Amino acid sequence: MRNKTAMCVLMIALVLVHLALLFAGFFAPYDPAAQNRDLSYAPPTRIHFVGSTGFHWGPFTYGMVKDFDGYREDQSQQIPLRLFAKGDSYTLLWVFHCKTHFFGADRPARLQLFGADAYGRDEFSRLLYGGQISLAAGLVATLITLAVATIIGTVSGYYGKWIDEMLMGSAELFLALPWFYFLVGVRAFLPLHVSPKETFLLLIIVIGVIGWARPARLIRGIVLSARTRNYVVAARAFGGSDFYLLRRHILPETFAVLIPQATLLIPQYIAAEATLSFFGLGISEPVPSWGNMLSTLQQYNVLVSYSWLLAPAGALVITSVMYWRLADRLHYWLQSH
Amino acid sequence: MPGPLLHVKDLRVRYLPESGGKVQALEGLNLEILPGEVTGILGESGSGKSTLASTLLRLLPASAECSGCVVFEGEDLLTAAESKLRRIRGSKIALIPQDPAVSLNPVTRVGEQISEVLRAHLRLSRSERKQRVRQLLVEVGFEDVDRIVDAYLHQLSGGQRQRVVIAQAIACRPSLIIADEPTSKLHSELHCQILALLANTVAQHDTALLLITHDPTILAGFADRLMVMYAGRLIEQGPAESVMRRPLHPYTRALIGLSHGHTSGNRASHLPSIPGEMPNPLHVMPGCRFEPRCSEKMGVCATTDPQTFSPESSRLVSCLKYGN
Amino acid sequence: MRFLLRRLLRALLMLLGVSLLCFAFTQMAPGSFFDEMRLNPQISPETIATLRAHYGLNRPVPIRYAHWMLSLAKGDFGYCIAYNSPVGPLLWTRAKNTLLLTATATILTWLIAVPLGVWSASSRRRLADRFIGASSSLMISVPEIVVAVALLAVAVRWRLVLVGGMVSLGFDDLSLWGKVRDLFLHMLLPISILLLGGIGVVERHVRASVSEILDTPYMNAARSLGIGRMRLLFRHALPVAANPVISLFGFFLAGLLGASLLVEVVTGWPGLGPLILEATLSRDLYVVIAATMLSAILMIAGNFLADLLLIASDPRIRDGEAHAQ
Amino acid sequence: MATETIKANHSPLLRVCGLTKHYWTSGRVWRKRTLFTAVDDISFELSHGKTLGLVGSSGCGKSSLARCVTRLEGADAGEIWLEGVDIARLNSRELLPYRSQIQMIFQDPATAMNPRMTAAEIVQEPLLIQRRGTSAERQARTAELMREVGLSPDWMNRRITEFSGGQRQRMAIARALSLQPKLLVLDEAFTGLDLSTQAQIANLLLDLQATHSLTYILISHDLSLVARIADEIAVMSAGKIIELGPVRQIISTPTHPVTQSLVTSHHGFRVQHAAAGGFA
Repeated sequence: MRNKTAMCVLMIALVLVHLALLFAGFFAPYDPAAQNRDLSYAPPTRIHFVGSTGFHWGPFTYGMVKDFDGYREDQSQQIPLRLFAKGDSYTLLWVFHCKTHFFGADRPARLQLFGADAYGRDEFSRLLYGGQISLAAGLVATLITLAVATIIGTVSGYYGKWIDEMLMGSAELFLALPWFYFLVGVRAFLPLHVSPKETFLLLIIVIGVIGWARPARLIRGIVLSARTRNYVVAARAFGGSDFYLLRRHILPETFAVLIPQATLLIPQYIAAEATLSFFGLGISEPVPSWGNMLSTLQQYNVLVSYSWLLAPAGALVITSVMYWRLADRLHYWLQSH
Repeated sequence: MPGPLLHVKDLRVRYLPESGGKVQALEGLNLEILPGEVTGILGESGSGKSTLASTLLRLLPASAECSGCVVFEGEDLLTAAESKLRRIRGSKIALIPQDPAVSLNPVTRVGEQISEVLRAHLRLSRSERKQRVRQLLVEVGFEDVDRIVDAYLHQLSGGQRQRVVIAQAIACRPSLIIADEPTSKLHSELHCQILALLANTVAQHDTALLLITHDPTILAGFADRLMVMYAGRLIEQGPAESVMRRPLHPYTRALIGLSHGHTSGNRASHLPSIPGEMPNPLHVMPGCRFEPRCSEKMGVCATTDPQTFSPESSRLVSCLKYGN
Repeated sequence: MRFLLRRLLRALLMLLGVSLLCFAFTQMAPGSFFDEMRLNPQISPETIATLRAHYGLNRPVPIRYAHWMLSLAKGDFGYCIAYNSPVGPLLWTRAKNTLLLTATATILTWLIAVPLGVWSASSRRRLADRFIGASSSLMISVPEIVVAVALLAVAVRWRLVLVGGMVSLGFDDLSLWGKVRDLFLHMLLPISILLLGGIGVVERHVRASVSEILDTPYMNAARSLGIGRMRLLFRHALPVAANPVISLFGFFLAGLLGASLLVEVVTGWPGLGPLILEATLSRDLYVVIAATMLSAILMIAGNFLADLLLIASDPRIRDGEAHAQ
Repeated sequence: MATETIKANHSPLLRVCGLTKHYWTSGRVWRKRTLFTAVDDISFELSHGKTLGLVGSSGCGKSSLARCVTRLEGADAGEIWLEGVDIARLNSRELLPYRSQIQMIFQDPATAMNPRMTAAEIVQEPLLIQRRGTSAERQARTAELMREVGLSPDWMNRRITEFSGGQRQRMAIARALSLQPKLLVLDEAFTGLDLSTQAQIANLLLDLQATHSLTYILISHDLSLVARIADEIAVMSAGKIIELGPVRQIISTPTHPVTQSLVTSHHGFRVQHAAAGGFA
């Protein structure tokens, strides 16, 4: 019973995170690319309930003023926070043009929940938009990997003989590659300065294709053992065609592997994309991704002074842990069934 | 007359599977094993006979609960401390498991595996142990001892594996050996050899043997006493000779009839069989467990749980036919 | 023996495959270099032709491959046209540093993770197991890059360990003990990051395979013979569990090399990682290829080592009864 | 034609001539591939409604023979005449109509059925593959078949994991019968079952043979049960049939030493003990 509740909570949290990222424009108060030089490295905005005039039911904030020794709040004017505030325009789901944001504050104050980066861009908004990129990279690369792996694994396991030898030989080769070096190496051959969108696609394809070997071997193993099961042999004796055997008996078996594999691969690929972007080999500015947002932290002074810039690391941890938990749960669930 | 070696009183075991529900594997078993005696336990799969074997040494999985007592040398094995139990296992009571192919460690040499048992229970020097291992291997009928000592599991045939397992069991000269279907995984040609070996060993060292099997032919002429299990209960016990010749319980009668039916070849008529199946242990019904399959059932059988009756001396049977 | 030969052959084949792959990349690489030259009006086509001949680029592909392999065997790892020098010497010092880091990390990881895994498996569903299980799944699920950045932040902020580079400035003047201490302090951060990434993975595998073996009939049989708990675990279960655990080694190594690339860059460890990264950013493709090739060689060597261990640990493999995995 | 004359003479359902099957032992890179003859020049005949028992210790090639006769594997040489057609020569397309005539029952019923499927899906799978009838007709036929093998049609929607070993074997028989075959090859169909279940299944087979005039090839290492059901017994050893004859003859006067040892081992332990002096 306890397991069931935990699973429900996990699923709900995952869905919420994905929804938040999908509707990033709505939940983010600002345009992720809008720079604000006055607010370079501004700390997170504080939200107040108690001001000079006492307690307020509605939360409010103050404007930010830059001093010679940092930022301080301009307490002369209380600026209330609003739900469904009008703000920068954005496109929701790549189609609808909107101006309403989930929350915001009137100018001159800016509601920067996680502070601002070197260019004064809102870290929270960038986190949401960057999450879109990072998660999409993980999901699409996983799909590519599993598609390639299923095809190769099934062909290899079902037809066997020299096809199997050849395919599994190259799988071993791919497993012997230190894949991250290989990824960087392959990236070196792609043009350095292409549009972020193309980089994104290329990157995802490369990440996705490199990872095929392990799941392909798993699937091959399953197909191989399923093929010799008596019920498959029996179905063949009834005159079932290869296609029938694969569809009815063999491929359903592989789902038990594909689904946990997917939940394992997604966080790994998200991390891979983040790492590449962190090195400046992935998606480049101004498009945010969790990896390139972290890359400013390579400078020790930034790392020490502006701890709010670690927010993308937190986001990475949260999504990653959730996916791994899901993988774990699925693993046990499939084992006990 | 000496007292019993092992005394089992009201032993109950049930499994709590993760999928829910309770599986009653053993229900109120009472039995005694006398020193040096061969006791046969006869039952079909699902009767709880393998559960009995592992319960006696408290080797049940964590999902099982048991109650009752198993008294051995004045100590209740079900409540004894783990360290105490460890000293009894292998040295006083040894188990011969069902399938020798999976009961030996695949990456350790056979000699070491036997010597490991000696090491666990006896204070012997390395060379003494070596000596003993070779002696044991000769005892279980190996001729090329040098090869066997250094062999690994995969280098041995099925019969050889079973001999090694027997050597492990008799290594510390236990006073009781429990053999759980010792021949069911072997070729039929080997059955006789292995049984003869077992018979010889227990006779030589005056060891008590608890032989668990589904095949009545194995027990005939071998066991001193016979117990028949059905659906987690002991339904009949008595001297083997008399039970085999004149079974009292309808189930025993049918079971012994089956084995005769197979051997006397006579085509075109039906084979004797017991209709139906063993009841599902998840859904326990009231009344006699055998009632749905019984050819001699009476009206009361469906509602009344039979107690144990003793219609004649040294015979016990759980059937309402013998109640008065 | 047969298994060993087969594995050796496999390693060689793999080396061949990787080298072919890398060579294919080198063939893609220099084109652009001469293309750029061609655009330069000051360089005559003859000069380019001579240069091409000098670097052997006008010879047929198989010969060029042989040539490249030869330079690989000599340890030159190809020729960097831009710098007009072999890549090898540059690579070797870096590779040594990477090796120092990864080998230490590997040994420590396995030394810590294997006993933890065995302990966890032997105390299944008890507190220790739950605790170890929870922490190792946390270790697995936190991405390496986050671990690296977080530990770096801690290290930089509180100045716990020496950060940046492999040795301090006056390293050469230190006594032997001082040198060791200095190196150790520099290694502490990258090693901790690698350990945090690796222990979880290995511990889980060890736990899984040991606990699978604890459920086998022969472990039950050994228990029924009254063999003590520690002997049961370490003498009976662990040797059998070694097979799947060693098979994990290759996978582990791939992850470790990837992680060490990241760690080296983040902590400024002068290994292959920063080199390949700089080379990628400055389009020095020969260095990239050579570094990839070298890391592949490291992996193949590591895998072969694991095969040797398998042979030592499992008599079934020695007799060709079972295949690894 | 020659076959016509044979058919006219005593019309065997199945005639196997010189059947041979080789296997290459796994020949990996460094291991020498060796040729292993599993089925070595085997010939026999089987007439309608009869039962042939095929007995031998494990590894003697009886399962290979079964797989060749059912064309799950192609034979290397020899002929398999099924009512005047040599099915050994047919390719998989031509074979399709003959597939339904020969059906096989496997050793372990647990592995012979897809655990993801329900009883009804399993029993009607052959009908579905051969595209026979509408789905309602198939459903009706399934119920009929289940009743015939002694299973309640109410259980049609249960999963296979809910059935006991004996019930699964009944279901396997129902599935094999769905295509109305003439020949049923039972490969160790009794192994792993309790004695009473074995007897039940054996009786079921005898009943079905009487009602559908089925022909059986009964493969087992257990002589005693085969002797009870079969008309003729073939004893196999090392890929060859070493003795073939009526049951009574094989049991009472075995000539080959392998047969003799099979026969004596089944008179059991008691016999040997009696000889050794006994223990009781």
